[in-house]
Amino acid sequence: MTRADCLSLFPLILIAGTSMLVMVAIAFRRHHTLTAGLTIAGLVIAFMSILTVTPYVPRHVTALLIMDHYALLYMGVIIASALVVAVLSYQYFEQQEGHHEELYVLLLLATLGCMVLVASSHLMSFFLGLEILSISLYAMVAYLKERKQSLEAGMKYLVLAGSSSAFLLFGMALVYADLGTMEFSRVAAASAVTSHLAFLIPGIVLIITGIGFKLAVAPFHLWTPDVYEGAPAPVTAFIATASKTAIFALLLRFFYHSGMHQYRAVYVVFVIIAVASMIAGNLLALWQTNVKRILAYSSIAHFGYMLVAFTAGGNMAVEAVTFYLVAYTVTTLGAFGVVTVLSNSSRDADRLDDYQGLFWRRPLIAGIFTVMLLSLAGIPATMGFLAKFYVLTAGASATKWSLIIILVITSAIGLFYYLRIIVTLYSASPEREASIQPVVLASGFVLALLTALLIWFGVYPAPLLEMIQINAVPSVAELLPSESDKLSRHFGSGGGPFRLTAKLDFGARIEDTTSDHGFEPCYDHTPGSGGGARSSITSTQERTYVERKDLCGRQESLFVLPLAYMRAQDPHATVVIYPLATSCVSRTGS
Amino acid sequence: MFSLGLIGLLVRRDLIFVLMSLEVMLNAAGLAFVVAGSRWQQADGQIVFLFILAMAAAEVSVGLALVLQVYHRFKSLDVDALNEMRG
Amino acid sequence: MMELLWVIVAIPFASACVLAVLGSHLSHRVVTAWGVGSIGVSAAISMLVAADFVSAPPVGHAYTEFLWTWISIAGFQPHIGFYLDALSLVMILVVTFVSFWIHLYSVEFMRHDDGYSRFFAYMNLFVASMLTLLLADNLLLLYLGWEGVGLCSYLLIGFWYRDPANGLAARKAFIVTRVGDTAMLLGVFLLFTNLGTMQIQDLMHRASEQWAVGSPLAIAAALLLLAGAVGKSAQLPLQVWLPDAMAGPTPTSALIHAATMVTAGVYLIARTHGLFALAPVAQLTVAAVGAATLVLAGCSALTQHDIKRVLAYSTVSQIGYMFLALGVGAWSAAIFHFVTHAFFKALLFLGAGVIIEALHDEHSIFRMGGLRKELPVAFWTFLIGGCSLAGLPFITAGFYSKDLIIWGAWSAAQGHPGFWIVGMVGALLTSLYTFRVIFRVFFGPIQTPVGMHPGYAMTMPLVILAFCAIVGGAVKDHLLAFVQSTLPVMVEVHAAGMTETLSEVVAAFAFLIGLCVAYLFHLRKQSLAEQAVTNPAGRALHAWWCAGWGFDWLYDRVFVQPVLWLARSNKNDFIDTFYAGIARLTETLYRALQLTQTGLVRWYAAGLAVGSVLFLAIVVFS
Amino acid sequence: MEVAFYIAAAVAILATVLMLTCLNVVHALLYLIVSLLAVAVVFYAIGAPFVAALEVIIYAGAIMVLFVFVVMTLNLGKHAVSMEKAWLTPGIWIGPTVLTGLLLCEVAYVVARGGDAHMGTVMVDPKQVGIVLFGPYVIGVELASMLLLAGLVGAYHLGCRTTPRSEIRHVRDTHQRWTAPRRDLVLPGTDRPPRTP
Repeated sequence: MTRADCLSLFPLILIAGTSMLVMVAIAFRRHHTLTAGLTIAGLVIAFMSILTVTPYVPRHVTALLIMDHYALLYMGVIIASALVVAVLSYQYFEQQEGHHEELYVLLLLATLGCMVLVASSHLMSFFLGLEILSISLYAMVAYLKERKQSLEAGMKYLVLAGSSSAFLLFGMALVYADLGTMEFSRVAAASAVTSHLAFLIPGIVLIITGIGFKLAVAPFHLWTPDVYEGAPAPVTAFIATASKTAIFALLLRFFYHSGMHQYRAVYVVFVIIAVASMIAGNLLALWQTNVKRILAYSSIAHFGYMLVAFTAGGNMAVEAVTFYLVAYTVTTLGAFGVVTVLSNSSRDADRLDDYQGLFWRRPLIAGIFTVMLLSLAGIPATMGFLAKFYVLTAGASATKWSLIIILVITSAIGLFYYLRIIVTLYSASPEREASIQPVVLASGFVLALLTALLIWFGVYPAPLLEMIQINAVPSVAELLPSESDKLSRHFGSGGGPFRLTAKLDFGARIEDTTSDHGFEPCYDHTPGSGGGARSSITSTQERTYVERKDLCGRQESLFVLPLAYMRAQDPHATVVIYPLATSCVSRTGS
Repeated sequence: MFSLGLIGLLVRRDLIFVLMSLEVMLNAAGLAFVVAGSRWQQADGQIVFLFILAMAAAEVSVGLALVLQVYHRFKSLDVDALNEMRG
Repeated sequence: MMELLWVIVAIPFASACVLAVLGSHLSHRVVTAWGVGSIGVSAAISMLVAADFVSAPPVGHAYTEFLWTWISIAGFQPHIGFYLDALSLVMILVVTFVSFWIHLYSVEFMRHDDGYSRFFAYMNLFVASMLTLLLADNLLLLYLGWEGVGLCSYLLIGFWYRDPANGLAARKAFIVTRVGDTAMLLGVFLLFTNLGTMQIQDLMHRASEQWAVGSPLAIAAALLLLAGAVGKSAQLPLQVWLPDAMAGPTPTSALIHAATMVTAGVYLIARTHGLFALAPVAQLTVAAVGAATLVLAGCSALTQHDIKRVLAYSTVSQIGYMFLALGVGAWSAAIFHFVTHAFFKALLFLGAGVIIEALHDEHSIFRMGGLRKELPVAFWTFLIGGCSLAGLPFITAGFYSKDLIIWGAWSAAQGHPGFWIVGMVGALLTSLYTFRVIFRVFFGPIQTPVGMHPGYAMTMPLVILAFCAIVGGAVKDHLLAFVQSTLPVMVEVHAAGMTETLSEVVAAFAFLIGLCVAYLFHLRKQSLAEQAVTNPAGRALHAWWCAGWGFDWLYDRVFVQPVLWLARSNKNDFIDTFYAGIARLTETLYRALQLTQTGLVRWYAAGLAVGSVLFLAIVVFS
Repeated sequence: MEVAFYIAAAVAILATVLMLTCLNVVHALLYLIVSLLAVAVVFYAIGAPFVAALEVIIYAGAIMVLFVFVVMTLNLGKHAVSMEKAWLTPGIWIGPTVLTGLLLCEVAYVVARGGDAHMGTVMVDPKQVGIVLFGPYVIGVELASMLLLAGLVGAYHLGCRTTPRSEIRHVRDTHQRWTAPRRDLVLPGTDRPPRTP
């Protein structure tokens, strides 16, 4: 732990420190506004600190955490959504009876857990981050212990999340038993050299179970609607956005670093999950009359869409998923924000009846809600449309046509229930005059900001896209600096077909373009390398360079290998170029 | 033991039993880690077990607090009583 | 100044947003200020931009303002950018200028209407969309504007939505133009897939590089774009929506359905002239469509009772002239006619609005009369507009522009004496129906007493536009020279056997004959007109023309009724069953899936277990 | 050592089974403790004395005490046992057992295919564990502390049964309940019109 390590961990430390500070403040004086203010201030400072730590990344902080641009990008998203949740909570809990100060401690801790997740590069930090998040969430879900529903939701969440953690842990144990390492990047390398991988894939599948539970994708989705319904609205917003974003970010990093998604069986599993989620989520929402449950089902479907892009693989997938996550986060926060500001002290405004003719009573809120729903449905000029378009393009470039068709059909079904809510919003107002409680200025401001963001990035997404393309993609593709040292060692251990992750060497020079080599580039193994990418392979006596122009026209040399050694080993080796990190060499001959 | 814990989770309706089953499952996962660690002769497996222990403690404490509240509100420890929300 | 290009579009759009969101909370005065002021500012900036453009022409006589790339995914990179050249500059000048005066007019015309702020929101949105359409540097953005103006047109035709007839008219306009839009979208896709870009200028370059003259792809693309243009500009065979569109408020008719939106088709063809140059067949089709439309619509205009419908048919006919000009290759003549037409047709509609309001919503010209004394401003301006429309020789702008087209029809590259004759017949018809209206409305005995007199907000636009309708002709040479920096110069190929002067003289005679006949029939001896209508042949012809050559009837029989019949006979048929079946299937699936949401924790845990068992089985045994 | 390992493993499994089938909560807890102790022996047998000790102290000690405490608080009597009896019909076991059996079979199949379960009996002593724990895993320790903090705060919030404000609310509730009917009464002499139902 050097000074630079600590500096690069600054956002995490800040959040942890804020949670302590808030706790101490509570011990001295219970005051809702003060606590909320401290929390919000801490989150804002942490958000800004992300910018200040940029010079110190990428950096490995012990084996557990990796702070890179990718992590920072996602941390930004997470802290921003926590900020929105904190503001919404202030309004929501101000009306409630009882103590609400602890919630902010829990919120901060949950945020910390999310941040650990996106920065984790080790199964252990993955597990610890997840559990910090989960345990905070149990208490947050059941926070309104006066309400039966809240308690019920908390209990369900606790039991199910606990068992999913057990599955996850068991899976990790299997992976560890097989490979003897728990670092993501070494998982790939180790799986390349180990001959029998009996535990690895089952372990991965159990890990998928754990992740799938947290992401609420079918068939692990059953808990979602109940917990969404029972939890206080701002907490639901947090579960739906920050926690899922963090876990999906981790999913991307874990699988793209370890290269596990290239395994046929794992790929099949993901495809099944994606299809099942899209179908189940959209169908279940159809005739649902509880808005929170509709949003729950819709989030299941949305993660199905994201998984479509995820299975497509490639740079495009990372971009598409990241953009989708941002769009989804903004939209969902907005939608739950509307639910929050309409809720009162006795119950949440979650019945469809509560929204009957809302437009005629509160046009602005109804307008915001409409925009959010349109974005969820993927109507042009919102981020939702672009996100879906991006996912479709990612899928199309990887020629996953059947998935795309399902995506399109199910989103058409999805349109129905979004429109149903919108129709309700604009239909005639019911006779009874519901009491209108004022919207706190801060939450109104936050909602307006979210709406503005949604439309702004829907029309002018270029800055966001650029940020994602610059930050998210290369970081996932980046491998550990130490990896190149290990290459020769891994070549040394023979026996059976193996896979090897090679170091990416950006900007390497081509030395020789004429020599004949024993490698055959096979491009059709590259899921997601869209029509725009052009690759060429050249080799010299010592090294092989694979040069590739990406879609933006940036030139990158993908990897460097000790060629002579390979040739001596096996003249029929095949170079498989994966467009992301996992440029693999697999020996197929013998 | 993992399987047994799972069975317990699926069968027993008493919340306390459910929590105990959870403990069994976590314990089984921890056991797996320790065994795996001993296979590689590394300390990592044991450290993971430590973390699992911490997590189990935290989870159980929150869980038991919830059980108290549930009993207080629902006057029952029946898991199936917790089904106000469905559909 | 040219960097301010985006502001010209942004201001009306912002104003539309403000009015749409806050409209109901704002006072009448503020709404007026927003609605009219935004267009005024927009017009002022366009003039500044124009001054800048003319005084210091940019390189290549075109200025591109790149704003941002909308998305950049897998080679699909639509830009948001504006392209300013002589063509679009002239168009935006006219659009903002005319829009401004019409907005000002609306302040008074709509003052007692409930949807005052709604009206201005729509109108501003329309102007913003129209400017987007004109300035777009790529087809996608152009299409956005294209659909935007279509939407506004729909909203404004159905503005008084409480009357179902208006709603029907709006729907008709929307559906008919949609036919064209779909074709156009296909054309855009065709161009994009074959040429790989959306930028209009790049497209034109690549098209001329990659496609030979007369290549099938070029013809197909040009014809598809033409179909879009035909729909939007109400040309044959999609002209049926425009007369019905008169259901909207009169300022709408003046702005959208006379001066600006309906000429979008002309603009589209002029913009993509490079493509049409590659497809002579398509270009000939343009000319033929224009020629046919101008005669047909002229005949129909002769028989209408409703003053606005006369003007609507007249608009169709005049756009026919523009199409004719485009088709024969007299590009700049078409644009010139667009400019003059925008002035005098807007003027005529606004004048008609004054009359209609003065006579308490009286539309029929046969129940008007003698308004010359009662509404002098309206009379004189209407007379000027009418003369300009009919082509009063040497004084009015309309004479110069129309004459240029007729001369082009003879002499230009694609010209033909046949087109020339059609043009002349059209001129005769124009003169005839114009003076029919003028004599019926302003001369003779008073038939309906005048209820109210227009205020300054309504008369001032009339006077200004009348002034433009006169002096518009004076800028002919400058304008042509200016536009020819963008559009090809008309080549006088078939000049033999005719000179421009001779053509002008014949056109002047056509005008005079029309005037005299109209005078005879509609002022001097109105019995003659009645006789012509009462004899069987005349009555049939009258009825036929009055019904717009029976196109509505034809479409009703050929398209609407069969579809309705199909729909009706299919009510319980398999197609319905199919869709209902899908609905029922999804519902059944929903019910089935809903059963899984039992609310029982143990059941949910079982779900978790089943999932993992299933997936383990997949990976273990595969 | 081998023998101890297998015996302890068998005891652990047996105790767990007994725990599951037991009707009385306290008995079940005792079985669970036995099971945990047996696991501790297993740990010791495979060369992990440190975690074995922790298992005994924390799991079997502290966590189980929590359970006992809660069970005592709840004060479940005969009634609970009879209810358990009613709930635990034989049929209820079938589904979960089959499901879990499948899971077990799959994992067993994997293990069997993987073969090579060479048991390391090399001792990994506490010192080694400590070095690694506070070396590469130091952040993990910090994170675990945050985890426990979350547990603490959560349990505190959920555990404290009544809060001052909710007491006030209760008082107000009762107060309202008393006054509520009175509002609908039309007292003689007042000018309030009778409410329409």
